[in-house]
Amino acid sequence: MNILSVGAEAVLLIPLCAAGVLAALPGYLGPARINVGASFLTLLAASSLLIEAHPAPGRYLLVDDLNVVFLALNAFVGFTTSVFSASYVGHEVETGRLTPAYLRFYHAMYQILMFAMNLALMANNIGIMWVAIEIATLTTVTMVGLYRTHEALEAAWKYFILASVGIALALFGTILVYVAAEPVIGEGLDSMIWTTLLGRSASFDPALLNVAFVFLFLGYGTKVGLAPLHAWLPDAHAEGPTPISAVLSGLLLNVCLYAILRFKMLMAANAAAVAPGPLMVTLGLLSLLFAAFMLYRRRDIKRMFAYSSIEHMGIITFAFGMGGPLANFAGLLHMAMHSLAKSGIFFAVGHIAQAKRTQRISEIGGLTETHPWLGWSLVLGVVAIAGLPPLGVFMSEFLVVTSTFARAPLLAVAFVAGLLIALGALFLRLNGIAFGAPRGSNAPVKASYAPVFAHLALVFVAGVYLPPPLVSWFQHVSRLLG
Amino acid sequence: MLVVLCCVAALLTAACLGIGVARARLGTALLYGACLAASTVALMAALANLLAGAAVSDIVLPLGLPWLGAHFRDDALASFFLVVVNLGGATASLYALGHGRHEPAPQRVLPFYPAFLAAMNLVVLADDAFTFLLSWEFMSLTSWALVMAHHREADNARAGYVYLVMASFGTLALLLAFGLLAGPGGGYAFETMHVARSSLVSALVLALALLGAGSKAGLVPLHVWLPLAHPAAPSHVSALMSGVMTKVAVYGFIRIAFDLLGAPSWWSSMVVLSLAGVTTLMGVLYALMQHDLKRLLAYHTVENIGIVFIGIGLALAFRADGMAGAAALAITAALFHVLNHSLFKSLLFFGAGAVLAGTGERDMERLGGLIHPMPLVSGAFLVGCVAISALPPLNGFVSEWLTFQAIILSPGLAQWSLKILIPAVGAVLALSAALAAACFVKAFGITFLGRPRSPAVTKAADADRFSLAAMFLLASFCLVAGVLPGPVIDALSPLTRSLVAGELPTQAGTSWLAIVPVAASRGSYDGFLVFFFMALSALLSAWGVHRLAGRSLRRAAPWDCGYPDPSPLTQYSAASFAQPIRRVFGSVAFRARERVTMPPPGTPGAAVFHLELRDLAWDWLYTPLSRWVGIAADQLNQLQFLTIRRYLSLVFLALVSLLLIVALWT
Amino acid sequence: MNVLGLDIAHLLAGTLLLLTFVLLYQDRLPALINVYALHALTLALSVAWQALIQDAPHLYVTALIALGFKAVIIPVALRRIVERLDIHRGIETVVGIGPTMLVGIALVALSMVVMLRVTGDATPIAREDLAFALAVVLLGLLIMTTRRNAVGQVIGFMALENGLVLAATGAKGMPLVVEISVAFSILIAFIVIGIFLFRIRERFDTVDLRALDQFRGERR
Amino acid sequence: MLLVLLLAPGLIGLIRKEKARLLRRRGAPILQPYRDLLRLLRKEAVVAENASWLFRVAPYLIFAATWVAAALVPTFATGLLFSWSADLIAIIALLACARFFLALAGMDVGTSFGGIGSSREVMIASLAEPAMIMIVFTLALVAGSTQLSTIAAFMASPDVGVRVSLGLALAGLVIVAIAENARIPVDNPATHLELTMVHEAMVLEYSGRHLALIELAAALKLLLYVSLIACLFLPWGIARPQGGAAAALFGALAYVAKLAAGGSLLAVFETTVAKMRVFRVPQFLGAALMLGLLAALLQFFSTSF
Repeated sequence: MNILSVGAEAVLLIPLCAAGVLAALPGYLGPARINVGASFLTLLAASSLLIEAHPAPGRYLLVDDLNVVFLALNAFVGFTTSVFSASYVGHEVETGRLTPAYLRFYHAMYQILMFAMNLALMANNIGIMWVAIEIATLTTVTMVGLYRTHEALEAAWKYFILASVGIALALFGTILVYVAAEPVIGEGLDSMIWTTLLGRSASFDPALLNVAFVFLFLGYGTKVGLAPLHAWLPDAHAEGPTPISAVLSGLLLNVCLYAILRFKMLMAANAAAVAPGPLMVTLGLLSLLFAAFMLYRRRDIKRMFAYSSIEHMGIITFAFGMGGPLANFAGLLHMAMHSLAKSGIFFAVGHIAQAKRTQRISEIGGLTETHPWLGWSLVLGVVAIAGLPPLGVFMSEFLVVTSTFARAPLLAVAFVAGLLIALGALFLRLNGIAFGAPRGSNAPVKASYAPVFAHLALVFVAGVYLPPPLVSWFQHVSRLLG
Repeated sequence: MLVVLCCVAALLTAACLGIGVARARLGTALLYGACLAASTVALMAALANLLAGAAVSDIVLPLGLPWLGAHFRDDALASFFLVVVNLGGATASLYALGHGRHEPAPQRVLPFYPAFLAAMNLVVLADDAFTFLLSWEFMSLTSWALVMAHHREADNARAGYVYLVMASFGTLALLLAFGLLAGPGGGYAFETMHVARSSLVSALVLALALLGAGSKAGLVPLHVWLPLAHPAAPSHVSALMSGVMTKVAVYGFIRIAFDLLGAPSWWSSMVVLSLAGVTTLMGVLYALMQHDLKRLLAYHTVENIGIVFIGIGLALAFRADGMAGAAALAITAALFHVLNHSLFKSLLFFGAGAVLAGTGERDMERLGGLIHPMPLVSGAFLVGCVAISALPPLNGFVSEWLTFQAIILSPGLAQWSLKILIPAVGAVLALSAALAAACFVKAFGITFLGRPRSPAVTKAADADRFSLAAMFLLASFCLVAGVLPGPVIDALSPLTRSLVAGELPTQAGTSWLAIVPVAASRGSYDGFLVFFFMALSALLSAWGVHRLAGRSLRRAAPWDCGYPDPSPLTQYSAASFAQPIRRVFGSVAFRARERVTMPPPGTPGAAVFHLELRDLAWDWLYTPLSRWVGIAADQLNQLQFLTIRRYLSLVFLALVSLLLIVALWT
Repeated sequence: MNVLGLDIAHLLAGTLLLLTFVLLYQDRLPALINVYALHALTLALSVAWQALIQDAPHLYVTALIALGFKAVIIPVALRRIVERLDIHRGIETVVGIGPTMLVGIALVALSMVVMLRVTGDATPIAREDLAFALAVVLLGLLIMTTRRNAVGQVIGFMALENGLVLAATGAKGMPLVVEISVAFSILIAFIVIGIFLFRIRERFDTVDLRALDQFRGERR
Repeated sequence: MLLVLLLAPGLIGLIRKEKARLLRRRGAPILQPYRDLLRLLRKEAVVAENASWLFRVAPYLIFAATWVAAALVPTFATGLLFSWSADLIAIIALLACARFFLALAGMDVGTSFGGIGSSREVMIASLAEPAMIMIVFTLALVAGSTQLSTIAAFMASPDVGVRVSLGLALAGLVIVAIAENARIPVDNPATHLELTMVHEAMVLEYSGRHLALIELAAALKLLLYVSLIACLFLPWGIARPQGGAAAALFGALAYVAKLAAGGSLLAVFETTVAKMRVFRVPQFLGAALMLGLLAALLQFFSTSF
């Protein structure tokens, strides 16, 4: 394949090599450090992409306004998560929940996951994108089952089966897109190159595109976790190691949503095809309301935040479904904000669960007194994902609601109701967790706060100030999204 | 304008410092000192701007929405509310300089208090929808954190929860309102919102604004959070929330209804007026039934907000009929009452805080006779009571008098329904004024007069000098605003000009400092002369009596019609004091149920008196709502426990149905 | 030649669909596995035939994979599993065979309607194959959702995946088909090993509520 | 101002005399109240141990507020010097101010009777005041002003005509006046029977000069209401400011006559009705409130005919 740009290649190659090295190394302290280092190098490479002008798209890879942001985000969250996981894993080894043998596997898989997600983001070829997402799925499946408890295996298995079906559907959709493109563009690889497809999709067969989009939406949507395809998500988040929950919520869901967006662009570029908007709006709203109600009955803290991830994926899908420059901008912003905030929350939750030695909400209480830093960062995180200012999520929700209400009042009202219900549930639980009389052990915990604070700080800054380049990229993409 | 923004920045930095210095020994004094300074500077700036005729100035900062920026604007309305906000902020900070020492958990108060002040300033200054809502919700958030300061008590945690949910409800309502105002194009800047709209749209916006601002200000039935949250916070914060934050909510409504929205149709004023009437009456009735001092004050906030909204509703009605002068009178009354209420409600909450700090009690049934250990506090509190009961010569009376004057202009209206409604609202206003007097006789009498009902009282002492300074400052303001209302009204005239395009006759020239809202023949009031005559005749009579009758005085045991009882339990308690009024209104207003269980004759044992009061808003609105949510959650929750095969069938069904849709689409 | 080729391709695809119906109909494990072997064989043939008429040699690889891996290894492995875990030979289906068949027919009709809307400029082979493939995919899903037994569901999934490969090969000159089929083989291997390792014959899907309370999410 | 001060006890005495006569007693001379006040003034004041400064300040405040209010009511001439400094609403508010302090004083010593008195007093007031305000509304809507002298002038002028609402207002005003002045049937000024007394219960602890001031304030209040009714509903003979001394003299005579008539009517009324239970008072006053509201509404329909 042709060299796209050093940075782009590096973003892919560094994790791959690191995975090889880590698979070979024993122990956990060294590999953890290498893991951090590799992620840091990836972050550097990705940030170089932010600075340099986008290289011309190649046959397999491309860097454009849409994915450059998410590449950077990926690398950043990947890095912070690796930092977090170093201390987290250390604690797990001390308590004996994990053995070094598993850790070797864990670190290698972590890097492979990074590689796969970066590949999926950079792929200029819908086939490669599909393959990458499948790899990402398989790696996460293995990591969800890492603890080998009954619940973990159950969760991993559920995840595996549903994801495989989703993948199959997505593949069928991909084939359909190829079939639609092949008469126009001609046989062979060209009909799978995304940039070419986007250029010519106006003359594709609309009926075929519709069917294709149905399959792609359901296929990738399963991995986005939209209700009613969400079933794997809560358990996978709850039972796996917390760094993986953070990566799942923060990155993998985004990557799959990104895939859907790519195909939505194709649909948007074809006038005769059915507009995917209503479909996305319906499922988005459904997920939002469903997750909002589900939040009330959660007893496991990680599962609760997993449901809130479903809720936010619903919000984002709703936004893109509404379309229009404002809503699309809001959707992109919300993707970024949510992945930062949610992974930050999972960092905090991981340490909380370690400090309190339980994930049951009923056994955690008064955190702001026993562990002030953890407690307040959890409060801040919940405030962030509940969409309260001055944090970034508020801006995106503001844009979604205001731009929707003028066009579809009833939808906006339902949407707002969903937001309110979800907020009520989140703070009902937060009252018990962070405030009130302390429950559970108040033993000090060796936690790495830097990642949490970094994420929350970014969300906060984005809430009041967005850097102009980001804005211009997003605006360009939202025009493409139609 | 710039000055105020700098003060806001200073406050925000102070908030950040607050995290650090909270544990330090001098941290409290340091931080509140900073807040005092910043608020005072901002107050002076805003006051100067207001008195100088309210020059309009605006600033755009590269924050907030990237393509819009954060717009800030300072006009007459903003300046007035800046004065209210920062006056409250300054006095609260002064009070907290002393009162803050009693704070058990300063690290939970100090970081949020300055942020709260800053947020309120920002709301008033904001000039685009995003900045407005951001500051608005930030205000709720910081105040929520302050309510949660004493989170150990279960009640406080619940209060904070209810408060935050209601606040977000209000914000979302406002969000929808601004969505309508901005239109699909997203014209979020306020100056782009002044466009003609269909009457339906403007009615919808007004309703949403009423929901949004009303839930913050505490209009019935959106008031439920208020009596829970305000008492839960530390007292100086309660004063801010009750005295100032509700006013910011009023500002939000005025800004939307009078400035952004063109001219809503007359019947929208009917909605506002009837809601306001209900709020006024229910607020004061609930207050009468309370015997927690701070909760009583909180319910009174509900009542006063109702009075303010009566003025606003009148102004809407008059403006819709093009009666500029009357509208000016009504809005002046409303704004004057905003100022007054912020003054005496802060004063009263300070007093309650002093009592709480001195005795550790909020329950009036365990207080009494405090006038002896804390004479100064009780003096200031008495002034507040007289003011809030709308008694001359203090300020509360002036604004209610103006409201009455506005009501009397109602026959000029064209619509019969308004002609009928407004006198009824007037009756409600009069009734609530009388009830308020009754309520504060109770509040002061039970708390400060009589004999101590619990040992907690005896060890009480007068408050520290900072608290007293703040309280007497406010008390003097109450007196000045009551005796010299003319200058205040003149200061308000730029607002009325900008809001309803009309203004009152300027009061500066009237003889003997009287105020003449419409014309001397229609009615005038001279606070100065009334005060002067009262003082004069009181002194005269005192002098005369002492000259004629000498000043011999003898202390003796209370007579009490022949058989005084030494036990303080024989005094009238708060509940028994309110009992006649409860008999009159209670059974309807809040399903009051009294049960007395007498022990059978001959058996020793106390008779038990049980009283049950219900808040109808809870019974009819909120409890069912929460029940429905719970039921829905339970139903959906079963989806968590399906088997993989069933989940697969969900996917399968989704796929098939979508394919069907695609097949049948074209 | 072209017409004949088209017909034969059509014939093979039809056979695949027919065999899928047989899978849907079967309610005994060993027979089910045998039928699946036949299913895979037919797939191999049709892929090979596509390779011939599109003269795309790389498709032969796919055909070989289908033949060797799916038609031989997997069935053998499954039989081993059935014996090892002595899974009950009969498969309890959720709904009776009759209704299932009716639903299946409805699905076939649906896929026809959906695919034949596609306007002609896509090549006819592609259209026919896609219609059949879609039908197979849907039937595979139907099998997965109506079988209570792990092995039954796996077979449903593999039928679905055969449908995918059929579609992929049907699409003229589509690249990466080999890679995709390889990837899927890995996936299936994972599943089969999973069944074998984790002994999840009842955790895969169970009617035992106690097991539910134990493992489905929160009721720990 | 001094005039009302002088006349007030006389009115009380007159009413007592009338009542006594109606009960076929000789009754105390009309000047008796003056003597009582003087004696009370000379007696030393006995104050309970735990009485606070408020207890001793209250009488002067009560007296002052009532006196100012009474002085603002045009008695025999409109357009008094400072009559514009407070309108009808302000007068009501001044009376409310006096009552506020009276009720507080009643609770100061912390005896059970004081509590009873204050609690009942504020309950009565909370109904009487709005009724009064509604009556004011009616008058203001009719006369287009809340300024007493303006209203009086308007009522005296021929263009007032006969109105239903004015009749209703008058009835309401009478009820309010009875309730506010603690007369039968709402309260009994002549009893210390514990369970029935309201006003007396509040002032139970007072003695000496304090009691004198409070009694005088009560008398002033009664006078105020009578002269209010007089100047609002039978304003004939009230002297115009431009009218000379003769008019003023005639006005004064008419005023005294009105007072006497009002007092005797009150006496007759009190002797004919019986004291009602405390918890029937709300209905009594509720009627007044309804009358006021009705009057305020009716005046839209029954413009002069």
